[in-house]
Amino acid sequence: MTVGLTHYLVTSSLLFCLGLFGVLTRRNAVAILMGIELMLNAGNINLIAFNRYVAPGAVSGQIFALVIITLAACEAAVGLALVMAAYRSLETIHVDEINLMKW
Amino acid sequence: MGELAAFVILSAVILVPAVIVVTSRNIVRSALSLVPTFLGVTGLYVMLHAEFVAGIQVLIYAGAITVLILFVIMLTEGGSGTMVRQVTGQVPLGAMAATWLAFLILVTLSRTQWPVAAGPPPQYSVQGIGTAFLTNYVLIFEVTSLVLLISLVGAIVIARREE
Amino acid sequence: MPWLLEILKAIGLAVLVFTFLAVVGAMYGVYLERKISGWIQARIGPKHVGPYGLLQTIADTVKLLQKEHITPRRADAMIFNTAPLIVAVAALLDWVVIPFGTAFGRVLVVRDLNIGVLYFTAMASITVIGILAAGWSSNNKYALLGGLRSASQMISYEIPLALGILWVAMVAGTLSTVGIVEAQRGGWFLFKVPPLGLLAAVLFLAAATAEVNRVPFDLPEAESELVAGYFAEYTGMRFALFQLGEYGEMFGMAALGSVLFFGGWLEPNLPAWLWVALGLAALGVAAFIRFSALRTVYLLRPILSLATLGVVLCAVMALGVAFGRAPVLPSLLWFFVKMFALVFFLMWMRWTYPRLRLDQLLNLSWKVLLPAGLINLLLTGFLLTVAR
Amino acid sequence: MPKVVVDWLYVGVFAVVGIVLTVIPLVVVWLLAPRLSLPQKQLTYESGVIPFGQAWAQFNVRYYLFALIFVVFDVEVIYLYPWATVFRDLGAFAFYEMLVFLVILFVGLIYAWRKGALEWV
Repeated sequence: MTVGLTHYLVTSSLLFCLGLFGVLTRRNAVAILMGIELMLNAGNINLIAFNRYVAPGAVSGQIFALVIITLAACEAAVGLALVMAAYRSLETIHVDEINLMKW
Repeated sequence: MGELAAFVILSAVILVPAVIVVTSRNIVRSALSLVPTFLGVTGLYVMLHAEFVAGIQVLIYAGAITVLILFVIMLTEGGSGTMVRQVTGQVPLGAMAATWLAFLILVTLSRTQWPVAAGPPPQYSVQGIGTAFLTNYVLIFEVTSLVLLISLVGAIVIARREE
Repeated sequence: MPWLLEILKAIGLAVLVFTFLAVVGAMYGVYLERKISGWIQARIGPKHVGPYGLLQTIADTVKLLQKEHITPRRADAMIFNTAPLIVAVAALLDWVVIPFGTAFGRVLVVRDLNIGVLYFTAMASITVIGILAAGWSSNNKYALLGGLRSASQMISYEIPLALGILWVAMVAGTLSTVGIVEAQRGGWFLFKVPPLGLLAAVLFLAAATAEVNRVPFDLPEAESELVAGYFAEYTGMRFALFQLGEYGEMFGMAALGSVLFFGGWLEPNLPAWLWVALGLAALGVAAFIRFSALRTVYLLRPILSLATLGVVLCAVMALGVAFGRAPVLPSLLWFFVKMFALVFFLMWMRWTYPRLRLDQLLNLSWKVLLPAGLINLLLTGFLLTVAR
Repeated sequence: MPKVVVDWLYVGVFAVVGIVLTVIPLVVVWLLAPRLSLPQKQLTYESGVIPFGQAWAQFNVRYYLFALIFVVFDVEVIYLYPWATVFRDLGAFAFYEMLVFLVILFVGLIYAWRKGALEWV
């Protein structure tokens, strides 16, 4: 039995769901960002796997993966800057305690 | 046979630490568990012959993003973060949603016939990616630098406020 | 089963490279460091264990094997134990792409990866995680401060390092380390597109020194203020693993430097008269130091020994070239000569420059090296495409 | 097997063998070395003063700023690698593309510089 496209898709979907679980259940803002990184990684596996199996002649999937890695880095930078700002003004980074806008 | 074994090992290297990432009570352990996950994904990229992306994955994810996350943990919660509750009250809901989504995706996967191309495995090179970036995808290439600029400016503005 | 055979081969090579790192890199690296420090400070250095103290560091290793491991109270034991492994293994992985020379018509390199130099920087960047993990898990204020400092220093200098390497990749047109060495058959990259090659080499060397946390960029360890920084709490063999990682990384950087700018294993292709001239120059330097009042300046002792070695080397090369026997010396020897010259340079710097302050260090990286590296790349790009 | 896979198989094996070989001396130590746990021994080293409070003190936000700028420029560097290998074949056009790319990032660097994000005070 050889490894095919479906194998990669199964692994990536499991990774995606784990990331989703992390995003939905964590109360630490940094941990939520970690969950998002897992989900982005899962998406990248899909892109590269489709590139390899569906359109092996092109490099589009890899280009998109590189762009997503770039966006993930930007997202982490800005997101963590927000976490730092929240921590400095509210002294907490737990999302269930940040409720200034709630009433 | 060897390929399947490698795939199973790499999937385990990805998924087991990923479970620790989303469940560990210790936030630093969660963050450090990201590293094996990212390295396992690197392995999958290699199995898919995307060597350049694999190198970038190690450089950016393992070498830069994890470091950034660790920095923020150490600057905010540090040691105290290991003692407090790390999950909200949404655990059952989140578990249900994630399981349901996984189920949905797996069912879809089992029913879909992908248009898999035949032929020998491709050989990708850095040169190919460079050429693609500088010709067909030149707009993406230039816009990326704008995105980087904007996120740099934005992050500096946010992080430096009230100093 | 071709893959089983490859795995067996890989295991053999891994054991070989690890032994090389542990013996040449860590044990004799430390010996060399102590000996050279001794010379420069008008001491003799290790001399009691074995002839010329050659067995000193082996004795040290045996001693370290019997030392108790102490895990501090309330430290995170799991991370505390894993951190030295990360640093040591990252240093070992660097060596996969270093070409040692040629023998029997093939290049002596573990694997010639297509993305060689990118791979090297990627593996070097993993060290930062090990350092942060060590600093955090020790539950020690010095260790955490040292870890954070070290990490911010290493990440600051990763970019100039990459820019120096990229310059070489531009000129060579490839990322493979073997390809880069082969592209230097016409001359070292140090002298390509003068003076930009020199600038790239300076960028690389400065950044590499900072990456391996050596003086003048040794703030993370700073024995005198942070009591060795992130590994303050590590004892016995765990400490030795950090040392192994550090020296492995240092030798790796020196090896990469020789590959990138000094032609790797290639023999310099110079005419006989130039070898004679170089030999005479070295002889002149050696004689001047030996027979003038300068002989009492111990800082110059290493130069004296280097010049003497240079005279011998140049004499052999001049004779060989004159009798038309090029390549005269085995490629492996050239690689080691260049690598050890760079290692020696790093050790010499340690006793020549004072430690930088943190703000000076970061200014140097972000305000000098980074713009200089980017402008260097653009200028080279301009010269090689538009201006041609 | 394709070259890429074999290359990285070696990398993987190196990582595993490296871990095994670094664990071996630790096992030897575990067998040879004495183990005597005293509370004083487990104190962290703070120049002889008995440690107080938590090690996890508050650190300067500047550490984060440098990490942030690092991530952005590290990402920029990944686009330089493919460019560096092909710019000669593509000629002047590729050079101008990279010029635009780098000038935009230079603006970011100058912004960070002017805003004092590169100062360590």
